Amino acid sequence: MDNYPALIVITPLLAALLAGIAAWTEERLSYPIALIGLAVSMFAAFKVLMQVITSGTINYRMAGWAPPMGIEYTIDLLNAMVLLIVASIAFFNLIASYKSVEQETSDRAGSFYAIYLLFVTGLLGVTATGDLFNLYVLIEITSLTSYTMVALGDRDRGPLASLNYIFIGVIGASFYLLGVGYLYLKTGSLNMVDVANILSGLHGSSTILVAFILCMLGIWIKMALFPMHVWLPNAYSYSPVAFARIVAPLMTKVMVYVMIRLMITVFGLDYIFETLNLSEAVVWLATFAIIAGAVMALAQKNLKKMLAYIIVCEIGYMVGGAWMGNQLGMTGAILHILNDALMTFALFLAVGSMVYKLKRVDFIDLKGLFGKMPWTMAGFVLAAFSIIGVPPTCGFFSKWYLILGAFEAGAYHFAAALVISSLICAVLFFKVFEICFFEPMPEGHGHEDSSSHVAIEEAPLSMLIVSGLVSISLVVAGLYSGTIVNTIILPFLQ
Amino acid sequence: MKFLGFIIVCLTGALLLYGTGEFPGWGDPHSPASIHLSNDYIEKAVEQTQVPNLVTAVLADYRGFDTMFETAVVFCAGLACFLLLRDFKEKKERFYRHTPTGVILHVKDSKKVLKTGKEFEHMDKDWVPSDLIIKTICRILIPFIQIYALYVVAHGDFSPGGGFQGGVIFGSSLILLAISYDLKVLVKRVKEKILGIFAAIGVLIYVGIAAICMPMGGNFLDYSKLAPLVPGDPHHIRALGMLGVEIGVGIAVTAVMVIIYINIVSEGRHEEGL
Amino acid sequence: MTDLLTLIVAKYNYWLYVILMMIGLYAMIAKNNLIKKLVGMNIFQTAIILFYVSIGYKRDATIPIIQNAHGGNDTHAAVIHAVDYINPLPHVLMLTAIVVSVATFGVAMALAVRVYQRYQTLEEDELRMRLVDIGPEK
Amino acid sequence: METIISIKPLLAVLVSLFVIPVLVSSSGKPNVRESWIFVAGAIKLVLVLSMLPVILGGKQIVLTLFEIAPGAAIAFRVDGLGMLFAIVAASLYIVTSIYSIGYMRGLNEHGQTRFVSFFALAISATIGAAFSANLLTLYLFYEILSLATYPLVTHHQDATSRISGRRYLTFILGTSIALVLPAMIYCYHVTGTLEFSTAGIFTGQLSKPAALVLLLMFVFGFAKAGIMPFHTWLPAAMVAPTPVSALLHAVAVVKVGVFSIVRVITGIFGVDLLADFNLGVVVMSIASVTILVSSCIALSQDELKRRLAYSTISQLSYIIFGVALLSPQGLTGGVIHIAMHAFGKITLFFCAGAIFVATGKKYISQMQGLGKKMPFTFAAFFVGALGVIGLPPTGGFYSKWNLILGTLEAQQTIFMLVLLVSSFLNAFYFLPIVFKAFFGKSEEEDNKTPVKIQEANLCLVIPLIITAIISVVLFFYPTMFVNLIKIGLSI
Repeated sequence: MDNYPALIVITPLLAALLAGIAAWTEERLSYPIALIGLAVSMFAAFKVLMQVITSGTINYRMAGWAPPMGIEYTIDLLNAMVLLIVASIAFFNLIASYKSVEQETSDRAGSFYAIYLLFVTGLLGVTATGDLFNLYVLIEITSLTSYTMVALGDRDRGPLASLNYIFIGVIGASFYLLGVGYLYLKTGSLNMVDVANILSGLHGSSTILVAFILCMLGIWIKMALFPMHVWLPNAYSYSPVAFARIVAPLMTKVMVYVMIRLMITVFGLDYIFETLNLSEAVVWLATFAIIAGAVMALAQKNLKKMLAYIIVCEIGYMVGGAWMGNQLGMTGAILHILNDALMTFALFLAVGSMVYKLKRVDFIDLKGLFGKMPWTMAGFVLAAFSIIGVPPTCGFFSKWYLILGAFEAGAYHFAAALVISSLICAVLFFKVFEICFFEPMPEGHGHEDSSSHVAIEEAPLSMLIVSGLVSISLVVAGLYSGTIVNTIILPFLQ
Repeated sequence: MKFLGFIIVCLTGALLLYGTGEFPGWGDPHSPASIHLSNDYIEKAVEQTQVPNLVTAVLADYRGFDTMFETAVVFCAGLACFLLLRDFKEKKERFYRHTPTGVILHVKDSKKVLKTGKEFEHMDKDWVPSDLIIKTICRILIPFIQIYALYVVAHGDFSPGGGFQGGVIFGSSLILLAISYDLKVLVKRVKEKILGIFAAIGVLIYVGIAAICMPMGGNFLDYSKLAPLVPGDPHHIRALGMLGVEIGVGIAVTAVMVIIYINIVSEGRHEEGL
Repeated sequence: MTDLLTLIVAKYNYWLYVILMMIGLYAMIAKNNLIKKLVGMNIFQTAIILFYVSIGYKRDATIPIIQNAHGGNDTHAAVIHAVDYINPLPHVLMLTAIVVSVATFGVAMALAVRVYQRYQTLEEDELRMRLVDIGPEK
Repeated sequence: METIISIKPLLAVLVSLFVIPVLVSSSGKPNVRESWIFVAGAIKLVLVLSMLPVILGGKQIVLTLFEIAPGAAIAFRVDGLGMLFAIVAASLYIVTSIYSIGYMRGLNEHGQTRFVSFFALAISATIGAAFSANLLTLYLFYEILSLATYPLVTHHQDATSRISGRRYLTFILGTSIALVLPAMIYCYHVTGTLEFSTAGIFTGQLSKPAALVLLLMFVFGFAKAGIMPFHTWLPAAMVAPTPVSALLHAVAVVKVGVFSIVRVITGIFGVDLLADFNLGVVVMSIASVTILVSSCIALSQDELKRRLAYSTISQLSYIIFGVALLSPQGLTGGVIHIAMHAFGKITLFFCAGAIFVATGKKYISQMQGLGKKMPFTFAAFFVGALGVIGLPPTGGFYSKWNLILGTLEAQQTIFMLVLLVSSFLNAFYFLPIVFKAFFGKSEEEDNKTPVKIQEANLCLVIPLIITAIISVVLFFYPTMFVNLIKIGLSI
């Protein structure tokens, strides 16, 4: 029997526990333990993805009990892809984070890694599971770890931001739990597939409608869809960089995955788009989310904050795509899970390097950064282009599918929002570039012999290598997006 | 904000009540929830797992995977409290009590440390003379509470109880120690390091038992595959496996309860507090 | 009116849980003190527990511990009627949910302690003023 | 049409991309660095030229790299039009490289490695745009080009260049995202393909209003073509060092814009569809306004580079004008003007740069009497000016001749007047410069404090002589380009 599906989730958990023990006995060991744990997990995720591509969906029964009695992992193409994204971003971020953790939380690094691994475990578990309640437990693990991490960052504002995050997060999770309760009450089951089978006979029920609304509200709060985004910017910008770099690309994306999973596997697209006919309202909501996120990003004076609002904007992309009610939109949303994870990761990697060197990343701190940290900035620029949607970076191609989907659904307002947000992102990033490139102003025309040369102070090599790899992957993912769509997304949707 | 909150609350309430419209009546034995899975569990669980307490059977076996993560949540909470609050910095000022006379010394120089022992006693800023009656009663009670906790863990298969409950009871016995004496007594008896390691080991026992099933040829958590490793009736192997994980849960919960308590009451300094 | 009343009486458990939940939610949104908000959060979660547990209830049934099953060997002889025992699953789920809520509460308390250490207050409006005092954010 | 699958177009694009790491690594050694530029440029030109016989033989070279979606791939296809553009760009790149060495070293500019690297990237994107097989690929290279030229335009990193750079991006990136992107995706949504074909991709799915809106989105969206009112980036971009202005803002960047519009008109809509809907006139009117207005503005500019910039704006509209005539003569005249104007205008820019390096003078009013001291430069300037005005014996005459024939062919006599008037304006704003330079009195003579001014260094003078000569040669031998156009548009 192949145990890879379980291994994906279990190895980080085991590693977290071992790192927790190592924290008290031999702290130096906790980092290698974490690294090995995530490497194994990533390998398992890769194996599973290959297996799913060649031989179809994998069902893995925990404790050997058949669903719906036991908990089952149902890994199809979508999970497998998201699992691989999560595992590999977690792994590479860990490589890049060694120095940051040393700098920020040196006296309790072991426990930090344990929490980090638990967070990854949670994300992986959320992605892999085929059980509604198991999903809740794992969402809580991710939330609990992120509350902790957020509070560990900024000493002045972190705890308060985290406390507010807790209040909103608990409401979100509780709504989801209530939704599951309503579903359970009507169906008597918790396994996603089983629930879906029973649900197909219950489409008119008001309980199911409420269950659906509650689940969606809960997940939207967790993913910070506008106007439920208020916790996100503070939480992300006050957390320690090692954590910000992983939570920003992964947390919201995994929640989007959960939303898509609930929509497709549990409630069924027919129910949502034909019985309820909610598509239009939610697409409008997503449109507002995009515009609002972009506009709020314009008002920021801090790089981390700005990026956080861009995440709010990107969430609108994915929600809108998923709710477009056609295959193209859904394709775009799923593709954007991958692409947005990569681009946000690349952006935050660069920001992490800047924070490592500069300590603060208000815009005024960034002067002359192109001279100081050319490689970091190269990665940052490429990631920014991807967010703006410049081909051949991957951001362009998911936008392509999303706009196509919008045209097909006749949601021209959504397409317009996408275009406008691209423009605003261009303004945002070029505002940053201008500061990094032009300031401090050289006197007169800078000439070769004048003192316009700034000493290069680059981030540590580990960060640069990861940053470089991810930047390359942005272009590679873009160029091969046709392959990804054809081998993973389209077969999944059919 | 209040008005807005009120509107949101009313809307949520209305939504939830709207959903209850189609609910089956309370306690209806024919509601879907009472039929679909519930009957399977009730009728098959004893046969399949040899555990008559169905809650334990479902908790530790059918949905053992959930419970494992639940334990991980507990571990995570302990870790979080430690990470957030623990303050390793030496305190600036100290108070000592000269035991024979009862005179209290206030030492402001952080470098000056008096030797505590017969003569001097280290004490909190807001120290209250401990009450002899409370101390004595608690000293008598604590062992019984602990024995009871062990019983609750061990007997979880047959009667209400289990690792969480037992762990909480055991943890509260330790907390009682801290309340009746003072925090330093507890910290001296149960070292922080031990607590930290035990919290992890408890979960590790759970995950370990579950993971051993994989090289034994089963799925993750499939206790039935452990039979070759454990002497005794292979018929009862699932019950034994559950007992094993419950013990792990108990250890983890105990340790984490104490960690959370110590860190919160002393604001992470472990020197003074309730 | 009587219709509504009968409706409420027939499902009073659900009404109770909704009211409890509304109280908790209102406290979380509208209260000024962070500890009161935490209490509200706990009430909110308790309401959900109440809801789940009442799903599991079955009339004329007892707790889900099979009687006469000690020893194991004669279990096959004893016939188990599903109607005799209440649904164990919601209880299992709520055990998990309780643990989760306790863990969340623990972390939240720890955070509250941190906030209090830093600002010497737990009132939200005062906190907001302190935040203005410490100047532009990092 | 017969097609050959070959990797050559890809290589031609990538060669200057691959050389960038080498350039960066040899940043401390200017001589090594610059020799690499030449190697890359030469290889690029050879690769382009090696495909020429195949194209002239009536075949096409294709290469599909990545299939993004059915009908939308990242793919190359070398046809007559692309070949024409690529030859112009690749050959001028080498000439400009010589020039830029002289210029940058002459002024001792900072950040030369960055400069040459982005220059190489820009030229890669230009060739890529020339060889694009579909609108998606074209858009891709169009965007890369926009972004790669930003650091070139803002090379001085001072307040002026910051403002200009902002304007540059606002217009170029803004319009391409806001107008071209949705228009392109809409085309794909309607037809399911973006492949260029002379018959157009629409088969009756498009109503006239929709076609009009799409067409306008494309024409204005490709703002690099400088159609008014989206032209102001071009004068602003003149803050860049002159080699950038010369190659990019007389050849590569602006011509990519024009080329894109030509591709859209001939390959996406198809000449027939536009003729059916009678939309050519709309585009022609827009182009005419731009031609006349910008010519008038050019008259009032005193800074030489800005005058050249406005002249460029008007000349670009000639090309669009010609293509919008939708008649064979007009198409030929328009497209061949890409080449003719390129050689003429680059000569003029080279001259402007050479004057600046040698004398530090930017304003036309300061240039009186300079002709005697810099005879070669001003002679070349004269030739270039003739080319742009469209007088023999330069290639510009050929294109203008065809354009006028085209208006007659399409029976648009009013528009013929536009051409004639604008030619007069051209003559008015160029010829006085030459005249005053040779026959006017310089300030130095008045002041009796002669400052010794002589020709700029050889690296600057040789390129401008070469391009001036080519301008003249093209008057006598335009056949190759004409053939390429005939093959490319199958007319």
